[in-house]
Amino acid sequence: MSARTGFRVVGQSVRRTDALEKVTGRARYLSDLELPGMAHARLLRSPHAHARIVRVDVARARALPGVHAVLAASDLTFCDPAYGPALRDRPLLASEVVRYEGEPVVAVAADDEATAVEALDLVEVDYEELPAVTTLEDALAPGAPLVHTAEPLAGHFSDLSTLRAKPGTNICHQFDYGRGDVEAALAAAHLVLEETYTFPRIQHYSMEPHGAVARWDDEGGLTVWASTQNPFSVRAELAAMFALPASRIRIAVPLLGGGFGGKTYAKLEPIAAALARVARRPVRLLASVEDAFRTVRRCSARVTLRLGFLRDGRLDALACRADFDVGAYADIAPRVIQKGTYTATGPYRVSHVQLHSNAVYTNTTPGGAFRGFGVPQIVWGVESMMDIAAGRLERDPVDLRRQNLLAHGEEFAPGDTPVDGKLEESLGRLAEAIRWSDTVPPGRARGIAAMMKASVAPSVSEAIVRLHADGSANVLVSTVEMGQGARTVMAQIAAEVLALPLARVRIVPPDTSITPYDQTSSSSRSTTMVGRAVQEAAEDVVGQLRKIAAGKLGVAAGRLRVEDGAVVSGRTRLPYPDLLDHHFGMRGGELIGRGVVAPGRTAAPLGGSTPFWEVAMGGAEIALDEETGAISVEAYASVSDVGRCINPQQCAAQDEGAVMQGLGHTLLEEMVYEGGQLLNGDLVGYRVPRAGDLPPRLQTRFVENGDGAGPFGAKGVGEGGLIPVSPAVANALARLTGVRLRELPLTPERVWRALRERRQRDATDRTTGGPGDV
Amino acid sequence: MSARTGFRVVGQSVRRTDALEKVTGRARYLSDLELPGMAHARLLRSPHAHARIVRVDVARARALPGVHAVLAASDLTFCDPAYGPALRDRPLLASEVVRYEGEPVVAVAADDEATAVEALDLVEVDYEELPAVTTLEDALAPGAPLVHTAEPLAGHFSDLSTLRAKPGTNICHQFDYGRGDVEAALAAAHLVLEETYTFPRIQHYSMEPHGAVARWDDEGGLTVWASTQNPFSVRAELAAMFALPASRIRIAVPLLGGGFGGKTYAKLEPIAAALARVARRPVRLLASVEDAFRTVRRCSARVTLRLGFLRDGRLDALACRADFDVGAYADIAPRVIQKGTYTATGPYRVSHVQLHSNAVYTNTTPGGAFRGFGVPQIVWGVESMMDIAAGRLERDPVDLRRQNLLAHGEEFAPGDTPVDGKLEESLGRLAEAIRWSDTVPPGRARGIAAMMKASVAPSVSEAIVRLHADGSANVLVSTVEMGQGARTVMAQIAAEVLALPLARVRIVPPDTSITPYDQTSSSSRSTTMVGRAVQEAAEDVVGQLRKIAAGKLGVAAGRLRVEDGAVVSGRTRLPYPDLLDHHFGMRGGELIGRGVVAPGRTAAPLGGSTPFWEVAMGGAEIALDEETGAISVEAYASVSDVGRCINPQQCAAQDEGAVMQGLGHTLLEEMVYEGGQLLNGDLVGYRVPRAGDLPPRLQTRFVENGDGAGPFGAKGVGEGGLIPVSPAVANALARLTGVRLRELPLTPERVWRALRERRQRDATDRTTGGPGDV
Amino acid sequence: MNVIPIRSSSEIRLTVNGRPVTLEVRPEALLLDVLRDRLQLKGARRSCDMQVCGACTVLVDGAPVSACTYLAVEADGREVLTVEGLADGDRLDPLQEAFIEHGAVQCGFCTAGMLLTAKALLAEEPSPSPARVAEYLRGNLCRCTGYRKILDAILACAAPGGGTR
Amino acid sequence: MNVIPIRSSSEIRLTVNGRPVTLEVRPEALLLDVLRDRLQLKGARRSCDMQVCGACTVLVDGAPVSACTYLAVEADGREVLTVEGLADGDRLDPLQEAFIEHGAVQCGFCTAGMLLTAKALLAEEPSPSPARVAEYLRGNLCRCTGYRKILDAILACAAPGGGTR
Repeated sequence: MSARTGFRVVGQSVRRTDALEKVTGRARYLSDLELPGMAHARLLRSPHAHARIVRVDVARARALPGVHAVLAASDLTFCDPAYGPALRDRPLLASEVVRYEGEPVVAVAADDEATAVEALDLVEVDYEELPAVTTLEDALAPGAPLVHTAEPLAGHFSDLSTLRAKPGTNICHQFDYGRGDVEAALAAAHLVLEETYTFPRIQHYSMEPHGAVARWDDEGGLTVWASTQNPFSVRAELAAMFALPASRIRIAVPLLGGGFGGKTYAKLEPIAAALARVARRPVRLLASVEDAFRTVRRCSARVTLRLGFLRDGRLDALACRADFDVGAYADIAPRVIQKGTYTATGPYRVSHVQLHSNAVYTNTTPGGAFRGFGVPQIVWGVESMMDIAAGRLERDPVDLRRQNLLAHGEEFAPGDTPVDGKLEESLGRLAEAIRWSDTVPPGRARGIAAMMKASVAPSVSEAIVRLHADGSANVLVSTVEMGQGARTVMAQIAAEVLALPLARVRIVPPDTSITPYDQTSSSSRSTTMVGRAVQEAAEDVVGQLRKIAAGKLGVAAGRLRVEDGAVVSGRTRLPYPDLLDHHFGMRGGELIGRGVVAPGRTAAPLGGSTPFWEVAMGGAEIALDEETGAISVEAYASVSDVGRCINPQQCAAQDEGAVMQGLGHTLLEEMVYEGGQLLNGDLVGYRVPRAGDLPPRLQTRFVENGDGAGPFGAKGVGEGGLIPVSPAVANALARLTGVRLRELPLTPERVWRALRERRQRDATDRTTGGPGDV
Repeated sequence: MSARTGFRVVGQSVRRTDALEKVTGRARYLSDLELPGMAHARLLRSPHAHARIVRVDVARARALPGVHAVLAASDLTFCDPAYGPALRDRPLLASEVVRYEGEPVVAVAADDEATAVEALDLVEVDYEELPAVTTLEDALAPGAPLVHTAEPLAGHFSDLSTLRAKPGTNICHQFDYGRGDVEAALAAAHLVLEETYTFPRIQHYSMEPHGAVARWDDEGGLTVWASTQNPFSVRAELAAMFALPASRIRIAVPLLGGGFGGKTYAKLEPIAAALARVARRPVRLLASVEDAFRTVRRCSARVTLRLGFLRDGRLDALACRADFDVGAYADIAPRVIQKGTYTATGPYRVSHVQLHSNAVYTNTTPGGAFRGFGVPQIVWGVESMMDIAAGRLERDPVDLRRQNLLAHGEEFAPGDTPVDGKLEESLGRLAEAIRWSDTVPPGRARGIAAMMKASVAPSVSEAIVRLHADGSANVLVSTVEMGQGARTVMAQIAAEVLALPLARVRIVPPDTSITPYDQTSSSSRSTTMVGRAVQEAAEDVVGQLRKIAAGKLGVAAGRLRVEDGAVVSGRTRLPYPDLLDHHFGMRGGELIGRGVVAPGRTAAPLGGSTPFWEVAMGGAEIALDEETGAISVEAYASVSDVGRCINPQQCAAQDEGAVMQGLGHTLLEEMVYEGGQLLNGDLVGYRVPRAGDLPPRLQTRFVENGDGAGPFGAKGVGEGGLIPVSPAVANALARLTGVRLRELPLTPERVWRALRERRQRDATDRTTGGPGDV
Repeated sequence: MNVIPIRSSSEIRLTVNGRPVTLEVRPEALLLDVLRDRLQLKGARRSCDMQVCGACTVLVDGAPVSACTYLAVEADGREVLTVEGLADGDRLDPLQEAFIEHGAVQCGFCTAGMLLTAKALLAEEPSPSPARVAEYLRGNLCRCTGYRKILDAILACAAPGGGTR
Repeated sequence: MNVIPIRSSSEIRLTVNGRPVTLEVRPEALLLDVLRDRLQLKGARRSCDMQVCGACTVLVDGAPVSACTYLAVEADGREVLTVEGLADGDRLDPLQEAFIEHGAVQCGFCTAGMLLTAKALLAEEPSPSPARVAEYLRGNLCRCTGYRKILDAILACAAPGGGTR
């Protein structure tokens, strides 16, 4: 037991429960699943960004030996082909119109992949090209071609059922929030900044692409093994599409090879299910990485911000107008834009706020959830401007931020959860970690940034804990293990409460027919929400144990505690197996504990109060190759307030990964379109960080005050660390060079061009004496 | 809704939920399971009934390409190879000694079955034969060779932990029970009968032989897919053998192709698990029918009974001494002998009782559980003697039985459950069904028999019911579907309580890592015990629904009822999905209901009070081919008191099947040994009933007073119908011919010989005037 | 997929449930294994391995055979019907409907063989007597149902005019 | 098992994780598919299909190759090591131990490739500098860990005397 925390398993960097199977190659992922008689599927994708489908002829493909199903939109008479979590705007296969390059048009299932490919070669599709919009500018231009002409149906989220589209435009949803009087406050402000920042389209690139294996049974039920982060959402989609009760759909989730938000909500599952129905056999549909680029991406954005500061440095007003490019189908983007925009004020106290954002359709890969969920796009601008303001106000950037931080317990917005961390402590730890006060080596500069992010609300997580006759336990939860280590954390929580060794607790993999409801493995919510459900279910079991022991010993249950697999009263130890034998009158019965965490709806602006605030701050120390414009991040420090680390090593691993992924979109990554065509939709053209891109010094630190809403005072981590990276690096670049870039990624070419412009302007300034924009 | 019962789904002969998959061939059984990389196993079995293993050489087998594991007893250093539910007397593979013909000695796993067979051909085993005992007479003879020389360890049943072996003999367990003073009562009786009956070794012959597929994972856990009726017992065995916590063992059970008791307790699972451990890949071990004959059988028995009647016909005293031949290993036979013997007094009120039985080892296939669990062996004698007594007392057999029946509510034995059925009603229905009072056609005769059987106690069943956001439900129970229709019945119970259509309820298949504890799918207990757990769990959900609705409507929960998927209050209908949305503040959460049925230990003679009494009576009308001795059963009527039929068609199906299986051991079946060799260990030599053996008239009737301990007043059915068959047929034969056989099966040869003896004796009697024994 | 050493094998062409199939099979390969392992038609089941139980019954050119002892090469050029081919898409064969309706299915292990044997019988004799049905089923064992409901189901599908016993 | 039409194919003999294997393979068969589908060695994973990501890395005669683009016939006569062959029975390779100990495993999809590449590196250069390790891993992507813990794990297995950057 740790003397520091009083915990035995919690707070320890125990080995991941899946580590051994992963290092031995015996871990099993979706693509390893083989079912007897399984057919293999392939998709024919649209070569055009926007086109009318004039003719689809699948006759020759269907006649090919070894082909079990060929589906085009017109064949989907046995289901409702419309789906989508926020708007049911997406067809299972493109019908009449294709809306982006890479949209699935025809699906084939055959004996093997080679036959499926051969069949697709025999499919003939004639298109009539239509004008496409691939940028926010084009999409929002008056009279722009419309990506969707009909009004889409609401999806399965009741809180998004009042999505406000703007008919006759490409805007499929708008979000508005305000308090105070922004215009008046800006008019009265000492300093007003107005700037526009853009954030690129980013590919998740989880190393495992999407996949689904579907099988229908003769009880009319459907089983889908899916690489999904939220099996219950997939279940809801399939239930609606195939008119099945939820109880007859089983979504089973194996280990995921990464997710990062890209595996939230139905992706390939509907197509696999439809193919399996027609093929009358199991069908496996595995995406390639190139398919992934055409499945989902991060929403790009153009964000115009106005910040008004009082003379003393107080941030008094913030106005944000953000356009998010959500691609051809809305996916969960309506929620992305509202959640991302909602926290535009970050960890700061701002009296006057006006937020408006639009979700804008374009003829590109659909945009959806991605680690950070809309927040990085906004924080990129806000945190850049905090540094600009510090410059204009002649304040130290750390100091200016500290002045504006929300206090512990202060309301973020009326009705929402009060701040649950100590933001000043995070900032202080960050300044210390990045050596803010130390002299910067020559040729280097440092920059910092901060963020605060809400988790999804309302939200529900449930758990069942089964204590067996021998005193070992199974935990039934629907948390998806996608690399983040959730199963290990849940095992630690259960082991702690049950006073059992970790090895005696086993987490059952998610399966909607079995493991209880959990909304989603995303939004950094699992440790807090599922963790609490596990804690509650385990406590339910402990309560039963104490009651049994109390009856046996004739003492009050309240006087009993659990310790090392036994209920203890003074010197009397009653091991669980003995108590269960006593209770059931035999060796065999089990105790079942139940945990339901469901905070419900509130008066908070988004309809539910965030279960916790994810707080992260980052600091970068960079160098620059002025010849090439290449930025090298020499040191990076990340600080997250996690309340308490359930598993310190895994917390560090989350933030290290988050920082590197943040460095990806900061320095390297961008999906590039030209004329509606994705130019770099593979890993040769799209460069993600490599080992060589790792900053020589990368530190992660954690604030642990035990004040999180999760079990043992923990709360979520995983997304936050990614978010400050871009502004921290850009702020360092500005401090190093005076150059301020407002477009990501900060590629050598962009930096080099900006440096050249700067030099040219400096030259002009030297002539004219005008001020340089910092 | 049925006007008669007030129920909507319960009491209806709904279609089996698995019917469609079974008639389309898409139902999946263990042998259909294919895992990637799976190896196939075969066993080398002993050719001797009793021998010392002098040498085992597996070197050449191991060297054969494609062989992944070859195991002999000496290789089992990584586990505790001793197992057995009652006594841990059985080695995973024979070590030093083989104890019956067909005992597994060497196990091989290879790429395919052909290679495995080839490998077994390369194994060399030298034996030194030992004297064998294959009959009760031999085994019980003074100085008989001992099947086991060491004292075996207790198994995992705490109630059998005090098994009383008789050291230095082949008796591995004795059961004693008595009340009153039998000897005095017999001495005082008006009529005393003493007879000895024998019951043969019977093979279950479920059409699907045993099978197991085992796979180890890198979390140190073991998964076994097993054709087992009690996965939790298999889990307990494997946990002990491989020193694993129960939570790291997963026993998953597919559909079973029949069970009949033959698939209770670990059979092939330990060998498959050991092979998979060494082969480092999944291993499938499928038995053949010939293997099944060498795996388990019904215990044969020799039962000596003494019955004492008062002058008025009252059965005043019963003494029973039974020797059960349990074969080479005890399996669950110790429990078989005690439960079978315990109800020797049947449905009758007997004041003076003395019961004693022995479980006797022999060098034959181990004896275990078989539909009826020791009761048929005893009832065969008792019910034959009831008819003999009727003859001697000049009473009608129905009438004599009626006189002695226990009354409703009367204690069977001090401390045990009072009689829960109306026995007179059963007897009356039987007499009516078999037309007892009608004139018998020429050349025919009728006979009846009755029985009452306890179910296992104490016993535990648990259930979880999950009501999903859309108002459909999953039920988690560990009931094994082996043909009896348990899944359908559980779905009916849940649908009834939840007020949902059957199609919206789905039962999850058993998996010990997931579905909650259930002791066993046997002992006719599932409808009563698991059914009650399901009912309780569903009521728990309904209670939550009513509470949510009460809060919403502001009325008392007690005033609300559920109807057609909604909570109803007057004219207000609140559909479940709306209530769940309201409760969780979103669409998604689920209600989890829990049901735990655990009556615990009692002062009853066997340590627990039976949860219900299974009551069945049978009547046969037979004809006889006097030339051949062949009995033909022209009509058979079976009456069971089931409290209430949850699914009348399935109840009838249970009893029709039970009767036919009873006719098997009555007329046809017997495993024949000669010199320790099983002569008819396959379906050519061992004849089971065919369609042509079906009595032209076969009726099943049910007493339904709603007084069962199960849900809606139901109780168990399934075993009872089999038990009266033998004495009913033998009683009919005695009434037809005057010939009384005391040995089963009533083969033509035996009948013919008895008829011939009878004729010879009659001839003698006519000369001497002595009485014939009826 | 496991590695199959290719020794001597020959090509057979047969029709399975109406679809032409071409396969390389070894001379000793049993039809049951080919159906189950190579064509994934698991409806025919292995039980007794000696033509007694009927769990592996399939129809070859309309006649019931025990696939457990029938060489795959013997099926060359023939039509094989398995239980998977009984239904026409989602429309069940009347025998399948009748088996469900009469509760003639319990564990289901015998069901495929029962259905196919009954199919052959009714094709031969549309109106068999109950005794004839029972006799025709002599090669198909069932250990669950006691046969009563199976006979009822089959007789329900017989053309009117079937004799009584 | 599906029916494989046998067209032109050739026999290859190779050693996989120390065991000799003989296979008939088609000329276009990729080593990755042979390992995964025919030998059931699923540790090498398919991801980018273009030799960028390294998820499919295996060692052929000790050198890391991308099995996703390596023809099976090229492996004829060679020794292939996959992640399944790293451990010696239950005794893990020190790299495997170090990956677990340092928390260098998250989703695990890159892990096999990382381990094998590191194995090759340490065989070539027992004491690489951190920068050399990072450079050697250029063909092995990881999207979860940020590489820090992977480098730590590999460096922990390097012989003493490895230079710093």
